[in-house]
Amino acid sequence: MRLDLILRITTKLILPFIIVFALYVHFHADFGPGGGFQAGVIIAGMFILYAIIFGNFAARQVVPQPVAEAMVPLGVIIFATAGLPALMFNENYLNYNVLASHPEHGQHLGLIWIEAGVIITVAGSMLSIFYALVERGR
Amino acid sequence: MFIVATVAILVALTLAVVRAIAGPTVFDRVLAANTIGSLAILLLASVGFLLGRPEWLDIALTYGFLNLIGTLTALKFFRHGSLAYDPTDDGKAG
Amino acid sequence: MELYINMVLLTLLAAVTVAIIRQRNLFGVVVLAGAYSFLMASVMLVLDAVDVAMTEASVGAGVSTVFFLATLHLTRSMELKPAPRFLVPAGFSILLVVILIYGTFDLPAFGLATAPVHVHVAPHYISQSIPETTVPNVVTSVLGSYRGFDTLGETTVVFTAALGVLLLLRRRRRSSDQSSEKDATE
Amino acid sequence: MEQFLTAASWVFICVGSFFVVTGAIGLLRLPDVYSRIHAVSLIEGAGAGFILLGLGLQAGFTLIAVKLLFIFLVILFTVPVATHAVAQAALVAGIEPQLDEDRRTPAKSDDV
Repeated sequence: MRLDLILRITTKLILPFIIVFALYVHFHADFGPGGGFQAGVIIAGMFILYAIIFGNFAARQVVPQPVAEAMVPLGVIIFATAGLPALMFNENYLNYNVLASHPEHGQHLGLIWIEAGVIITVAGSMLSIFYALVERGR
Repeated sequence: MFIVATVAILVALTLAVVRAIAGPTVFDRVLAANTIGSLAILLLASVGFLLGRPEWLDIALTYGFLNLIGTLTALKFFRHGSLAYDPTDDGKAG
Repeated sequence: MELYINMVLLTLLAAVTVAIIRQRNLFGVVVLAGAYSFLMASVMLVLDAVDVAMTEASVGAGVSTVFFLATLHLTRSMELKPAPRFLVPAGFSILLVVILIYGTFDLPAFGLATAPVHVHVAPHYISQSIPETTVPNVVTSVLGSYRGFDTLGETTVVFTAALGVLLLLRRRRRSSDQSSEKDATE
Repeated sequence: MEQFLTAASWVFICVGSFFVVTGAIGLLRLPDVYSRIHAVSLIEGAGAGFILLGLGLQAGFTLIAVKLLFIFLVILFTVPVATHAVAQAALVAGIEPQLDEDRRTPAKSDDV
């Protein structure tokens, strides 16, 4: 059943741009609109688009369901570890100034770190909910 | 001049919303919703210039990408009856 | 100028909302909800809430359409007929609207600089964000730097919500579960 | 040079606005889905192209112009695909009426 050739080719063409744009939203959150949540939703949307066009089997090979479900707690753990270096340096928890030699660089690094955690949690939860809904619908 | 574009886009948005509400079939609605998304992108760009804040274009790009996802999902659903339809695993998973 | 744009957009929003309420076919409701969230995101944007607009656009237009449709596959696609008696609910709604509108009279005017929200910690965030954190986007610095605990809590909330939904949706049957995992890994 | 750019922006934006409004009228007035797709392509091809071109002339050679170019490319690639999918889905739904009949019939008669 290869009726949707145009959809497949265009989706293949546009998927890398979507993920690069999501990373742009993530790393550019200090300067422009957006942040971890939005980037996570865009990444999840990309995988959902892949699953819709190329089928669930192909999508589950790219991101298996256990991986998607493991991403949900993993992001929270990554976020929580962002505060640990500050505790070692006798600072307040989640104080990013100690992450780099210069406090301002530490702030930017800390924001990117915690938003990576947010991305992983959000993308993982959206994807695993999608997988669960589709699996239930069979 | 940005105001001309803004007014034109708002008028077009109104007409598209009327089509989305009135559309006799679901496909009319999907088409109108897709058009509303594209017009929202244009509205964003021109209002950003109008109010002197052209950095809103990031959001317009988000709209552009996600518009496609929503539309294609809806159409896949209407065509195959479910999102679980899988063209590659006929018979592999029930 | 923003006022007129917002008036047009809010009128369209109201029209779409009424159409969603009157629509019995739930597919139409899903598609109209996508259009609704595009309009809503535009309103948020004209109100300068850029991050909220991005969230609304990405969640409302992209992912929630997918989830709605996947849910519709599990349920029926036509809404049931409404209950024939509507006087009591209508009266209650009108009463609620009157109370809410009465409540808005006590709110400070939109964008008033001396509103209680704007005199507590917001001036510190706005004036000190660049010297203290060198992050130009105040929303990000408030979310991540000043209120990191809140954001950690929000991430945990996302985790908990996903956990709850997955516990409800996942079917734990030994045989089929093992076979599907085998399919996924091989 | 400045005035020339401004005049060119005016022309492009006015032409784009004309196409956008024309396409929207077509979307409202044309009789069925397949013909309405033509009107939509007018909005997204000519309308969006001219308006974004006019805005880009105002922006000059900056990051904003690059973003406008990307927006135009995204519209150019995604919208025809979406409308193609609309046409295909409508065709499939129309040719085989017994295919998911219970979903299609209420959709046709829901606004009576």
